[in-house]
Amino acid sequence: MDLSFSPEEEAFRQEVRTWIAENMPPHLKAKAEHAAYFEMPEVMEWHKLLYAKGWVAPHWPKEFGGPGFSATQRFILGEELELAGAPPLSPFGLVMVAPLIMRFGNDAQRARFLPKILSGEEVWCQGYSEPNAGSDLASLRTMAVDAGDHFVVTGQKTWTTYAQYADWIFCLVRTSTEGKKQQGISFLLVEMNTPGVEVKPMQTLGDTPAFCDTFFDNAKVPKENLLGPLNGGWNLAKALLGHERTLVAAVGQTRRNLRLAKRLAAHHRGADGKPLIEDPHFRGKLARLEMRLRAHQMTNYRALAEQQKGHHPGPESSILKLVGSMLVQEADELCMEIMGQSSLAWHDDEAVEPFERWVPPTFCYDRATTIYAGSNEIQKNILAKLILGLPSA
Amino acid sequence: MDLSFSPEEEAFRQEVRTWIAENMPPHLKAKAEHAAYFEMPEVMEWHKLLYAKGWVAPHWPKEFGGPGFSATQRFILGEELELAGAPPLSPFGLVMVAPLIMRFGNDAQRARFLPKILSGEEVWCQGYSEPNAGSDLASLRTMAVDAGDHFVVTGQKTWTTYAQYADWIFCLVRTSTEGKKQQGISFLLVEMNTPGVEVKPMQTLGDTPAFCDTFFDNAKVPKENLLGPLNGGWNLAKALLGHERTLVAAVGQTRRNLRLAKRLAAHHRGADGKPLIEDPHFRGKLARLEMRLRAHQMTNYRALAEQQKGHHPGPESSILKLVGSMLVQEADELCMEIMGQSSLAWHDDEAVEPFERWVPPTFCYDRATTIYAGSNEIQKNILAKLILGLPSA
Amino acid sequence: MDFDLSDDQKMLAKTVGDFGKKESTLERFRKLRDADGPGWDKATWKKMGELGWLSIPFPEEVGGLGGSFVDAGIVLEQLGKTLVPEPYLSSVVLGGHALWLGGASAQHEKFLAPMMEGDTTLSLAFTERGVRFDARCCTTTARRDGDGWVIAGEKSFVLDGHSADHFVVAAMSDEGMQLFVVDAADTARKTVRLMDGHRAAHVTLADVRVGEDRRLSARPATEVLERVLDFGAAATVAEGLGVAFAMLWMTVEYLKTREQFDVKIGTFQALQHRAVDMFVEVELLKSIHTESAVRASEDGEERARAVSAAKLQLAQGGQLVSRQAVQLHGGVGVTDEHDIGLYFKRMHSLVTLCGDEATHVARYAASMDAT
Amino acid sequence: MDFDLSDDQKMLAKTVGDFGKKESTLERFRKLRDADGPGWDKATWKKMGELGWLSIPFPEEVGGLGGSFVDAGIVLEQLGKTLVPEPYLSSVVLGGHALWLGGASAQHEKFLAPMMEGDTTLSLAFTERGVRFDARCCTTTARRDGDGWVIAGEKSFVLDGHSADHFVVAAMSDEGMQLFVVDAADTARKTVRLMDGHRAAHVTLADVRVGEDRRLSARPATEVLERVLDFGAAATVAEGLGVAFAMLWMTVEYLKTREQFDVKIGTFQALQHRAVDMFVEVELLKSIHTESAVRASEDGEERARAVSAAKLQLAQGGQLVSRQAVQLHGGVGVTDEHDIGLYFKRMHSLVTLCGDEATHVARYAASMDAT
Repeated sequence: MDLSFSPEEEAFRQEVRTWIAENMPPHLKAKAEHAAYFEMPEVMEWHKLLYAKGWVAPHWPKEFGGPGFSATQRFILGEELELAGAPPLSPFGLVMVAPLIMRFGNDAQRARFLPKILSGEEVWCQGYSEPNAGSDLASLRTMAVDAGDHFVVTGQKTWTTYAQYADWIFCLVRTSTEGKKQQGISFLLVEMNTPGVEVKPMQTLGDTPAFCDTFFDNAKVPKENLLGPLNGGWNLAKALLGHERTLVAAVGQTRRNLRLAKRLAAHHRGADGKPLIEDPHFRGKLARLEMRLRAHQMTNYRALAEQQKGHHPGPESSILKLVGSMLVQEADELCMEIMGQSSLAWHDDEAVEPFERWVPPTFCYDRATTIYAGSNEIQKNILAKLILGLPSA
Repeated sequence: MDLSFSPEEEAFRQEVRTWIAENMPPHLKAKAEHAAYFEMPEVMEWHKLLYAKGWVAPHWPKEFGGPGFSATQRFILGEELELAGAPPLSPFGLVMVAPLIMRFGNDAQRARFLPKILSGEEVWCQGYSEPNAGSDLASLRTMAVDAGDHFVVTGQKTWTTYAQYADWIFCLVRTSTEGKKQQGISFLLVEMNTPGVEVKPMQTLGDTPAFCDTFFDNAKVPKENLLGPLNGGWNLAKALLGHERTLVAAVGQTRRNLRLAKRLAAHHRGADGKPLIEDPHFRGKLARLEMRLRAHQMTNYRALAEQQKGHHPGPESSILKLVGSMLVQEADELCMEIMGQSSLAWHDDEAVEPFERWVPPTFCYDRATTIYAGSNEIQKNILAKLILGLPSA
Repeated sequence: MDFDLSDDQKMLAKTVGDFGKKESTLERFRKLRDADGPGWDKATWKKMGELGWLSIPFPEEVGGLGGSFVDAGIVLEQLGKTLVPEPYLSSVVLGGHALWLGGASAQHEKFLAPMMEGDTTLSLAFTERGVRFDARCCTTTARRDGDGWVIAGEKSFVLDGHSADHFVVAAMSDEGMQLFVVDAADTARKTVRLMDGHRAAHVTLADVRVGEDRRLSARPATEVLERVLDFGAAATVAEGLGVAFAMLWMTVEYLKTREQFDVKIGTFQALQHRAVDMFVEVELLKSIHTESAVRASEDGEERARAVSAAKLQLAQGGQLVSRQAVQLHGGVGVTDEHDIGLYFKRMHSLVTLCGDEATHVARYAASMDAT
Repeated sequence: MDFDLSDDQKMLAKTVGDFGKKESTLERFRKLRDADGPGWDKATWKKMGELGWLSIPFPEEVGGLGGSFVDAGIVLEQLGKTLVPEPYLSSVVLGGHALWLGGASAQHEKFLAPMMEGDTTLSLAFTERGVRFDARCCTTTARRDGDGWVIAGEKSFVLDGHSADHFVVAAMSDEGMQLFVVDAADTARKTVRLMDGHRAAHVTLADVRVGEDRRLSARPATEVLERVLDFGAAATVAEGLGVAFAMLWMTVEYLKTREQFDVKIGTFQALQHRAVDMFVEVELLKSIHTESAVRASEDGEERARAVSAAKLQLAQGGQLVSRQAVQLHGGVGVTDEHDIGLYFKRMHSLVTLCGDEATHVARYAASMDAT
């Protein structure tokens, strides 16, 4: 048993840290400093810088342009990026659809899509949920009707995050109403500028325009854009859900939040005039969060060590999602509490210090962490069934 | 709206307080002082003193020997008794079976049973749960077979608390296997010295001999001991469950626990040599408990005011059980935490101060508060269905 | 002991509740929130004045209806249910009570009366940048100047200060803390948009001159502030009860209608029990709100204890309700389009205003009986 | 980074686990608990010595097997699963490590070697009545007397002190804190029964004379105590992990077999999610236990931080598991007949020993980086 990183790994960490310090543009650094929300153009600017360095897709195999990193290197890179507050890359292309294209796509599809995902030339979004198919994804109703050399797609997708910036959307669509509802689903790649595709952005609780509804009205989609077998889309969806869970341990995000909480606690003073970080109550709260985070971080390392050995993340990775999302929210709540009445300000650069400005919107937006990527209730159902072996009703 | 007690009510409170001070025997006072466990003979000794005063059954109608108290007087009497740490009377006769005998019994049954319940001459216990019928009470299997002028009873009852001291047990028994399982249940009164009735006490987690199993092996029970209609016992059971819930708000018990916690916190010192009650962390914990208790107490007063107006406690009284049991456990846990390593001692009068001696067994035994009288999970099911109107699966 | 509202109080609750349902819906709130205006409107305020809602908690000798703070609590609870945006908390409870308790009759007539009629609004300017919830920490100064005073300093997060006609300003003088009525026109102010859609102001007092007739001297200013902030805290609980109540039943309704996996999601036991947890907290909040509303007008330590206990329940129970309500709504709960988030944001403000959880627990702990 | 046990360690875990399952079941624990004897037995201790479990964490130069504290953690975790009552925590971890770190080779030979062989047991006598978890608060005194020392004072709750052959006693001298090896025969002791079925002793040292050869002076006593108490705290976490693991799976098994309302109660979603909450806490405990077991042997602040974080997780997560396990068992869970309560009681001890939640949070907070 050995909890330390090897000298090579530590050297790699240093290399990453230095590279970020030297290559992150000043306007992005300023935003990172204040934990601000990054607009999609900024995200893509950063994507292209990482692409140039060869680090944009650390988990991709070498044959498709990945850097051939070990699991630990991937982890270190991710952690350093999070800690630096770098813009979080859009996962829809790099992390979500690309591995499916590698695994289920044909050579033409691989050649068509992967290079542009890597370079950032084409931006992707995800068309899964529908107004009446959220946790119960298999109830989706967006229809793709066979019309010879193309499908005609009609329906509505919701939570198509950043669809307004996307060039492509990957969708689960219904191609058959026979059999179990999971059986008639196919996985389709749709170009956003297809006639009949319309995007309606909506604001989140944090007032960021992240969410969208995407409507399909008799949109023609060439059959070559079918990924995997016809009516076989559910297997692709399941493969992807496992991926998603390991994305959300959010250790770096919580560590950054905790750092922000300490900074806020050094800034705000209690009735006795002392900074709150010297107040036993708030200091105790900060300590508890840091201690719990430590346990979570070790759980994340354990999962990493398993992946390092080539094991695929199993259902127990749901724990990372459950605990990570909880800690993110706890950290947000603590920041808000420390800010006191300043936490009431909304997007106001003058009313509060610049580094406080994004705390309230983040607090609001992060309520989504226990909901998205499979709500925490769904994760618990999965663990109850697959790990504890509890019987179904 | 008026939150104060009337001058008459305050005078009654003073009368009760004085009477307890003057009439509680010294050996019971000594135990009360140390929050000790009362043996059943001590409980009955106290019962007889209250009986002589006319206060043993404050909720009984005057015609059966009750004192004709208002709901508020009943509450005040109960609260003062709890605060004084007086032995908690056995509820099985006075609170549980007696109201059923009044409501469902015939005149002969009333004349036979009620006076001796009141005087404490006969002690009762409850035969409801069975090893495989706990939360799901209607699944009970103890059979009472019709044999002319008597029933022959065979089966096993569990959690027959204090059965080893009881002269009588009231039982739910199966008299028919037809129809829904609730329909074949009858309510039977059984003398404990009936041949074939056997009691096996078992220890609780607190090492008190409160729990028993009671076995019936072809016990002959005269038909005159059937309470209410044959196969109509389920209605009696339901009437009783409502009663039970309002018993368990435990405001007095938690206030006494909190007082004990403060005493412990004044006794135990932290690393800085100061009593823990001056330590911000522990003082804050005590304050939080007292503040939450305050909200619970007001909820209890609200229920009381409703009863005062003659309204029967509805399903919302489940809240009193849920919150009361939680607060009892929180207070126990806080006492244990304050005691530090002294909390490891078990029934040891010399290792710790006398007033600390019962804290660990009480902490253990009180795990039952969230389980007995309808587990908290069952209470939540009731509230979800009857108050929130949520649909059944 | 009697927890029933009087017939008049029941009528008041019904009238205010109906007003919210019919005339001040969430749609209205949303429009006012998103518009460039002050976030509320004068005609509605005037109407509230005419209906007596603004004068009800004040005694008849100052021109009020002679009700009690319990009545103000009734109004606030009902206003909370549909997030009515008019400045009741800031103007009636904070500014109004400061004027009532601190002022003499000429001041009542001049400043309190028009507010009670709905012609003006008042704001209490007591919070300053970087100070947590302690009104005694005050860097704004007042010095005697001839037969008047000169006030200098900055007040931040003055609730509804962007639209107030008069401020009651707390300032420190050589003779201790003072309260003054200052015309908004004599100050420089900047509107601050708040998370919950309300507005506040940062108010700069650059050597503002006021006469002695603007000083509230009927009672010591520290005593007035202490009492007014307890009224304010009790008011946040009253409104918070309305907010929590609305969130609970909106969520229950959602559980009864939303389907997933071919069943109503309200059939899932884990969600049922979560909804019950919310219900339990709302009931506890209702109980302790009653005590805090009744005791808010009392003298002595029990007032502060009841109010602080109520604020703790708002912070713990109210926030449990608020967070679970969003969670149980799933994805739609975190969009600005859905109404549940409006309540979520308001709950955060109410928990924070007039002293947050840590502040009230510390205050209670300090005054707690040691036995 | 590598979380895998070595092959030897896997074998050790299996051997100890099998021993618990076959030779030291809960039934054995119960018998020893209820009997009048010491609560454990010498033959089993001797066997543990022969198997090397008592010597595994000590270096070869003091006669140990040259393993690490991680190995002791493996043993403790497995012993926890069936509540093996032998004094591993008190004798190997507390007493043994104090002797190892504080002692010179003659002392290792004389006192540590026979303990490692299972012939004797050691107890660390550092706690005193009325003192919370701070070994530095010490009223027991040691004064020089000729070429030896005289020790006077009382130690309370000395774990397994009722049956120990030697005590390592902390005492305050003019020259600061000292540790001495004292023969149990030279003290007066009274057995204290503990809630969890174990025993401790109150030990009176009435002017006990010992030679200078009994003083542990290889390192400063305060440093030894600090390190040993961190080993002890990490040990409670290791054993606590075994206890929590056993409770989790015993409860899951109960949910799968117990029927009510004609179904397995494990089909109820509210109970499923509760069981998942337990599982999550056990996994977090496993993670942070690993860190604390590894770092317990390190120098520097990170050792204390990792150990304190692990104790917090035991206090929060371990107790959540313990309380929910009883709750999910319903009525049988609160009888002494059922085994789940045995674990419940042991968990309380482990949470408390070597510093409870408040103590470790305060320690962590004091050393926490401010940025």
